[in-house]
Formats: sequence, structure tokens, C-alpha cells
Amino acid sequence: MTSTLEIEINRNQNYVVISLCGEVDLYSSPKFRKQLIPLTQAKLPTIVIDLSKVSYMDSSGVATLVEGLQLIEKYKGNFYITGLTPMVREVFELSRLDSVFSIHESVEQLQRNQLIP
Amino acid sequence: MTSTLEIEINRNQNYVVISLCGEVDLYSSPKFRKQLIPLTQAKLPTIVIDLSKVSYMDSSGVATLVEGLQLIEKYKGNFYITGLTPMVREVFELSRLDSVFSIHESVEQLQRNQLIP
Amino acid sequence: MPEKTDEKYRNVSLRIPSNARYLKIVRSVLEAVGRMFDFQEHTIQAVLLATNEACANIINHAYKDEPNHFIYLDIYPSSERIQIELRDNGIKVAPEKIKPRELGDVRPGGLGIHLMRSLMDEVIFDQNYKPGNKLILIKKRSEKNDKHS
Amino acid sequence: MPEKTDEKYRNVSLRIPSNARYLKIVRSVLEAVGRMFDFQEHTIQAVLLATNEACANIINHAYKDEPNHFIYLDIYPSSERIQIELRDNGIKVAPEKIKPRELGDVRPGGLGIHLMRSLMDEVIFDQNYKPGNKLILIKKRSEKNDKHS
Ligand SMILES: Nc1ncnc2c1ncn2[C@@H]1O[C@H](COP(=O)(O)OP(=O)(O)O)[C@@H](O)[C@H]1O
Ligand SMILES: Nc1ncnc2c1ncn2[C@@H]1O[C@H](COP(=O)(O)OP(=O)(O)O)[C@@H](O)[C@H]1O
Repeated sequence: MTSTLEIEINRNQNYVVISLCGEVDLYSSPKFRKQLIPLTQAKLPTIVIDLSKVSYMDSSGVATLVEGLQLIEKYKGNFYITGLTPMVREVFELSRLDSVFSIHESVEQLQRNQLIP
Repeated sequence: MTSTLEIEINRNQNYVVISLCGEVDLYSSPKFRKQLIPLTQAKLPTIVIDLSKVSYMDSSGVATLVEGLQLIEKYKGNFYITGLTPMVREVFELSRLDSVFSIHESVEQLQRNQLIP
Repeated sequence: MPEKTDEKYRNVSLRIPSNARYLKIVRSVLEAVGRMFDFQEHTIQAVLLATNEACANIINHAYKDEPNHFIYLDIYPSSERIQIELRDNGIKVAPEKIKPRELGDVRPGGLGIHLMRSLMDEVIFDQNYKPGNKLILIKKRSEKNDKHS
Repeated sequence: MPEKTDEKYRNVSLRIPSNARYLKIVRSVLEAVGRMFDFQEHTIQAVLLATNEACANIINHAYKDEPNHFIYLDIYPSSERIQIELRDNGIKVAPEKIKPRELGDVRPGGLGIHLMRSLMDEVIFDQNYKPGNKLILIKKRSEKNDKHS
């Protein structure tokens, strides 16, 4: 069964970047959740979710991000979201979650702003 | 109603190039036929059909080409087909029509071979 | 929802298993119908997401994640709007249970109904339909840019 | 065509008006199902074209180009093959009439049946079905490259 979602994980000493590529929906978001939860259990200090290659996201994808945020806040880690495509930006805005998350232009932007090394 | 087929016609003194772009099916092929038939009635000496931007063609598209060929042969005109994409090539081969038509790589190839000026 | 006679024969119907992997097919059909009838890209995206959320709720709530049921969709495009009717044979929803969470209450989930209502012009749970549920989603053609079919 | 129980709930059904403009939607659905179940691109293209031809014949012959009828499609993907069943309520086809033209006889038309037979592993007109017609198209998964679902 071909998945509509590919997930790439780049882990460094101090932070991890999870790059999603494709469509995040009720079928594919559990695959994302399965990658995200263990990283919060390991209390990674900084987790970056790059959405720049996400063409579609439904409320189950948003729910996974909210869950990740809440788990990370518990141990006072950083949770950054980068690369919102117009479709994803609209879902965030409609969900009134654009102010809840720390949203940035790109991973490079995070580096320039020294939020990640 | 958006059509899945765009048709461009470039008419010169001695020949005309009909470029199809998109999908040629039972719904869109009458639109192609409506452009092609008057040119055969005007007895254009050379008609080139460029299919290089055709991603899909069904038997109604093939039938229109056969009809065009037969009308042109009546007045001993030239009928060239150029730019077969793999999908279109397969339909031609399955229809055993690849030997009936005069098929060429591109309009430029026709010019290099001096089949059109 | 009475349909004009000439619109009756524009209706595309789709039946999928109650399984999230088929959401992609629903989106493909809606995209094809939307483009065919010249709806704006933005309107198509709204219809796609709202219908996706409606199907997800049927799968999760009406069918309690059991994959051996079916979801029935009827798509009615017209010159004024696109209407989607979703039917299931699952557990009947109590009208008082269909409410979005408070948006201030940030928690995973509880966004589907809110998204549907934000994206569509009308979201109607037909309480008279039985057995199961019937939901009607309507999105008007935006006047500025959508060409008529 | 008996279906294994676990395959019953893989069935996607589609109903379109008997109007050529809807062929594009049939192709979109088949493409989405084919990709979802990991069929080879070449297999998907064959199924797309054969089903397109079958629908075109229903529109032209069974329904004599009248747009106010419906075509019913059932799509059954499995680990071994993809099967498409097409049903209509139109004029019943006499089996002796369903024959491709001689390929040497170059004329516009008369290619649909030939293409279907060349592209598919099985093309079965179910003579017992009534009213109307039922056609079954089967394409096996090509063993070399298609991954199993
Ligand atoms: N199709 C449905 N069948 C049964 N209950 C439903 C249905 N749709 C929504 N509900 C109810 O409405 C509530 C809110 O739905 P929603 O906003 O989509 O959030 P979520 O599905 O994440 O809980 C659900 O928790 C459920 O109780
Ligand atoms: N669904 C159908 N209903 C009735 N007759 C059909 C149907 N499909 C095929 N036929 C008959 O078979 C003949 C051959 O069909 P085909 O090879 O598709 O060529 P064409 O449709 O161009 O005539 C048709 O002319 C028609 O008489």
C-alpha cells in the first residue's frame, strides 16, 4: 500500500528535524505520530517539524501537532514548526492555532535566528 | 465547463499545424474534429497534427485522426502526425495504425526533412 | 434539498469502505468534479477538507473505526454551488453531541466540526434520516472569480 | 466472480451520468485506486483506457447518446488483480454484435472492443445480467514490478 506521506528524520546532538512530504490525513497521521511521540519521550530539547513539502493536512494532522506541543511543553522543550504552505496555513488559521505554535519560515531561518545551532 | 483539451492552430501559406494539448477523449475529440474537418474541406495541401502535449487519447481521438487522414487522401494532401507521447504511441500500436499514418518526431523534424518548408 | 431536473443528471455518487485509506479517493473525485465545473481552486480546497473531515467523523464516531462498513457520497455541482451529501448506516448522532470544542481549549482533536462550519456555507445534519446519519455540506460558488459551467 | 471476504470491503463504487464529460472522473478514480494499491503505472494506464472505452460504448450504444441515464462502476482491487464491473440500464447488447472491426479495415471508429481485449486479461459480457448490461474487466497485477498491497 503506497502511502501519501513520506517522513524524513534528521537528528543532531541538540535538535531533531522531522520533515513531512505529501499529504497528512487520518490515514497517514498515525505514521507521523509514531515518529514524533518517542522523540518527546526521549525528551529531545528541540523538535522542528518542517511542513514545507506538505500539500494537504486535515484535523488529524493538526491534532498530532497539538499533542506533540503539549508533550514537549511538559519538559520545557522547544517545538518549532516551519514551512507552512498556503493550504496548511489556512487550516492553522481556521483552527486558531497559528498563535499557539511557534511558526517559522524555514529551518534556515531558525538557524539564522539562533533558535537552533 | 473547463475542457481538458486546448487546441492551437498555426496556419501558413502551404501548411497548417494543429497542436493539441491535454486529454483527447469522447468528450473533447468533437472539439478537435470541428477544427480539423473545415481544413480538409478547404483542401489544405499539408496538415500536421502535433500530439507532443497529449497525455491521454482514447479511440474517439484515433477515429478523428483516421477520418482526417481519409478526407485528406481523397484530394491527395499530406497528413503528418508528430510528437507521440508513450501513452499515445501505445494506443496507435494497439490499433495497428502506426503503419497507416505518417508519424514523425516533431514539427522541426518535418522541416529538416523538407516535408514542410 | 430539491434539485432542478436538469441538475439531477449531474450527480456523481461514490461509495467507499469506512477506512481512512480511502479518503484520498474522495479527495480525487471532488477535485475532478470541482475542476470540471469550473469552481475556484480555493472553493475546491474548502470542499475537499470539509468532506474529508465529515468522512473522518463517520469513520471514527458513527462506525467506531470498524472498517467493514460503507460511506455513501452524492456530489451535486451546479451553476450556483456544490453540494455534498454523506450517508452512513452507523450509530445515530445525538444533535447535542455535535459541537466543536471551545477553540481556547487547546487539545488534540475536536476540530472537525469547527473546520466544516468555517469552510462551508451550510452544514446540515438531517435528523429525519434513518437508519444512520445524513449530512449535507453546501459551498456557494464565489461570485468574483468562479466561471459558470 | 466470487470475492474473498476481506476483499469485499476494498470495493469502491462510482455512479456517473451517461455523459462523456464524466469520463475524466472515472479516470481520476481509477488512477487513485490503482496508485493506492500499488499497481504499476503501465497497468493503471491500461485499466484507465479499457474502462474509458467501456463507458464510451455504454454512452454511445447502450444509451444511444442520451445523457439522462447512469453508468454504475464497481472497482475491486486485490493483491492479484484489479477488476472493474460496469453496469447500465440501457439497450441489451446482442452478443454477436460485440465484435471489433477487422483491423485491416481502416475506418473511423470500431476500435473500442479491440482495445479493451488487447489491454485487459479478461473482458466478460455477462449475458445473464438484466435489465441492461454488465461488463467485467480484469487486469492481473504484473508480477515483475507491482508490489503487493
Ligand atoms: N458522524 C458522526 N457520528 C457521531 N458523532 C459525531 C459525528 N460527527 C461528530 N460527532 C460528535 O461530535 C464531536 C465533535 O466532532 P469533531 O469536531 O469532528 O472532533 P473529533 O472528531 O476530533 O472529536 C465528536 O467527538 C463526536 O462526539
Ligand atoms: N455497451 C454496448 N452496448 C451496445 N452495443 C455495444 C456495446 N459495446 C459495443 N457494442 C457494439 O459493438 C460494436 C463495436 O464496438 P467498438 O469496437 O467499441 O466500436 P465503436 O463503438 O466505435 O463502433 C459497436 O458498434 C456496437 O454495435
